[in-house]
Amino acid sequence: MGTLSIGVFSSLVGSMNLDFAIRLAQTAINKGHTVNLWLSGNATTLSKDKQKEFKDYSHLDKILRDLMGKGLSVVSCEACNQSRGIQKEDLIGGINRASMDLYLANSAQSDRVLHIGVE
Amino acid sequence: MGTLSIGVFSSLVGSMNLDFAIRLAQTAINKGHTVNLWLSGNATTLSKDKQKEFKDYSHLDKILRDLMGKGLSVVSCEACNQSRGIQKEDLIGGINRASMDLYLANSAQSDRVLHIGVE
Amino acid sequence: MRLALFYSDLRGIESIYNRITAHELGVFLVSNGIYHAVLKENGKPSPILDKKDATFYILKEDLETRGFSDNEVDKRVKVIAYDDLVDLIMDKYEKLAWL
Amino acid sequence: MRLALFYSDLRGIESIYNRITAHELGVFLVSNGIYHAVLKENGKPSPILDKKDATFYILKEDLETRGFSDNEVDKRVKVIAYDDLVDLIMDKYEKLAWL
Amino acid sequence: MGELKNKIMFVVQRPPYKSEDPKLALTHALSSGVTSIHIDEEIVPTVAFIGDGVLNCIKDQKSMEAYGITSNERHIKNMLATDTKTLVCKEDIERLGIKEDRLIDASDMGAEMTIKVVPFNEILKEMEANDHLMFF
Amino acid sequence: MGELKNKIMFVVQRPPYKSEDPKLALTHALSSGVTSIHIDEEIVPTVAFIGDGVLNCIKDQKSMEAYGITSNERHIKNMLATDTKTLVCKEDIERLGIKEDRLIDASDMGAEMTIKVVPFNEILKEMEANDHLMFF
Repeated sequence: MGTLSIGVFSSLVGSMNLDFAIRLAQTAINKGHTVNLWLSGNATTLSKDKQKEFKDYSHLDKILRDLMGKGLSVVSCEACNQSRGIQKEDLIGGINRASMDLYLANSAQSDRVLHIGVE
Repeated sequence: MGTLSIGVFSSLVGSMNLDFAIRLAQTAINKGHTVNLWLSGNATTLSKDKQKEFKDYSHLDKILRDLMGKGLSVVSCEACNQSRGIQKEDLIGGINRASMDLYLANSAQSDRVLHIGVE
Repeated sequence: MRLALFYSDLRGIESIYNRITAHELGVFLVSNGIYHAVLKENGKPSPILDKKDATFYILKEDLETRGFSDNEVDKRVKVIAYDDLVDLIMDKYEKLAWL
Repeated sequence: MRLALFYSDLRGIESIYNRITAHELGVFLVSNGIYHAVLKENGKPSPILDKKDATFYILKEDLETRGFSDNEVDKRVKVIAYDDLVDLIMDKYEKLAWL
Repeated sequence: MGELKNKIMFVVQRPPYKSEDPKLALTHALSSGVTSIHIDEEIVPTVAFIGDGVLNCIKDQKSMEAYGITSNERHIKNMLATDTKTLVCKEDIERLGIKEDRLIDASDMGAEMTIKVVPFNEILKEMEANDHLMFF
Repeated sequence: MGELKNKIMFVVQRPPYKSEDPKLALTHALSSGVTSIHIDEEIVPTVAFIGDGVLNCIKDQKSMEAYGITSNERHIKNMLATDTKTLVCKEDIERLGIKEDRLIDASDMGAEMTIKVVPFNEILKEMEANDHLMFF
């Protein structure tokens, strides 16, 4: 079993890249791999709590919480959050707020890194 | 003097389309025009309060408040906000939360409409 | 119609742009659209400037943000500020489209 | 190197893609990249499928989301699910790049 | 303020599922029907798909099955069911090799309106005939 | 878990100011210098600009004057000042007609490192030599 770090910059709603990342993380965790998820740029919109579920939009809140319960480590960029008005207390419980150096350190310790650096 | 409706879908940080829209609104208002701003999709990230100012990122909170003081009408899409976890009490004071039918009605009553429908 | 087209990107919107015509057509190079007025890709100016009967404008702020200055702009394109932009869209062009 | 390239869009990334080579190269058509396996623009299959010595995969979920099914996929491309994708990137390819 | 400019054209120029734009174009167009709570006259929407935006019109989109998200197809069907004039550019579907029988229809919802395949020139004429344009 | 994979390459493929990606590439690369609070060994970053991403390297970016936002130029200068290996693709700057004297340099900050213009082939070799790739 290996370690996979996934970094994403894409918004919660839009490109569906976060849907992809979460599904990938889920599948990898179910196979016994270790997965780290780094949310930066507009992807920090995923870390905001109280997302209301609409069938029209990506709604990843529940599955994210479920995966964190199974060991998914989620880190959300501190400055990216702050610039968007998302405070520490606004985060989904269990998400760690930190800087990109933690993502790089995790990446260096991972077998695979998939960085999705687009909107 | 005329009425201009501007609709934007672009995120607060990223394409700088919101910087463009706000600067356009500011210039139009200073010339005596009436301006309506509609924030939908990822542009609803602009309506969140408590944005921290970093020189690295677009920070439009102050100028938006200033323009609202000068008559800029700002409406932010209700469902777009909710799906992103942004509650009514999280909005910058003075921003109205409503649905797209209000934008369309405003547009029908405007001399000009600039719809910026990209990320 | 009197149409203002906002050309906002470097790639991907030419095909639609090329097919749009109007009695009076203003093309506003904004955001990454500004590159069309200053780059000579493969030695040639951007084909988007060949559009017939169009008037070309470029937004000074967006030009300078990306490291270019007035004297690098293709002669067919007029450098304008937000002030001019507001006058043009409120007075001259009746419909606006952001590509 | 053993490289997995994620081809995620319909336009704008060909020029970089065309220049990347690797000892062992997997091309994963995901998101709007899936159109390259199912559309025949101007009557021809996408030139991105002509890349030498590459193995092509397409993500079933992304294909079906956009209204296409397995039988419309170019014969050079293998339809995979998330399950296969995880095995391929964890076992076969050592470096991953998202275009 | 002049007279009401109530003809609004929604032009979808981008493919689905890469951005929210096409879906928002459809929800915006659909909401034309409820603007009467704000203004007296009704807004008349026209929707046109051009460029790679025509890819929104391909049927059998299974985003709900694959990702649990309503498809753009569902929104287009709703739009057709409300008798919204819906155009798709002939040159673009031909260029991309999309046959007309691959286009969405809403006959299963009892809609009489269908997506109309027209040359770009007719879409241009429609742009002339509308008061405001919104490009998505 | 195997040995530390500490050579990370940051590849910038998109132009500036249309998305946050290129700026985030630079801030991510810069933060390599402070990862020692998490792991023992240092991370060695390499940055490469390819495709339209080379447009990030044009100097005199006045985003601060025009919009009050730090320019990507400022970030590139910071990066050069920390001696980060920085490559720009020769074929791409030639294709876009960008002369080498239009590229950013950080000599005013006392940097000895400059942006190195190299053929795509050398960037490929660099990709081979790095442990992980991050495309922006």
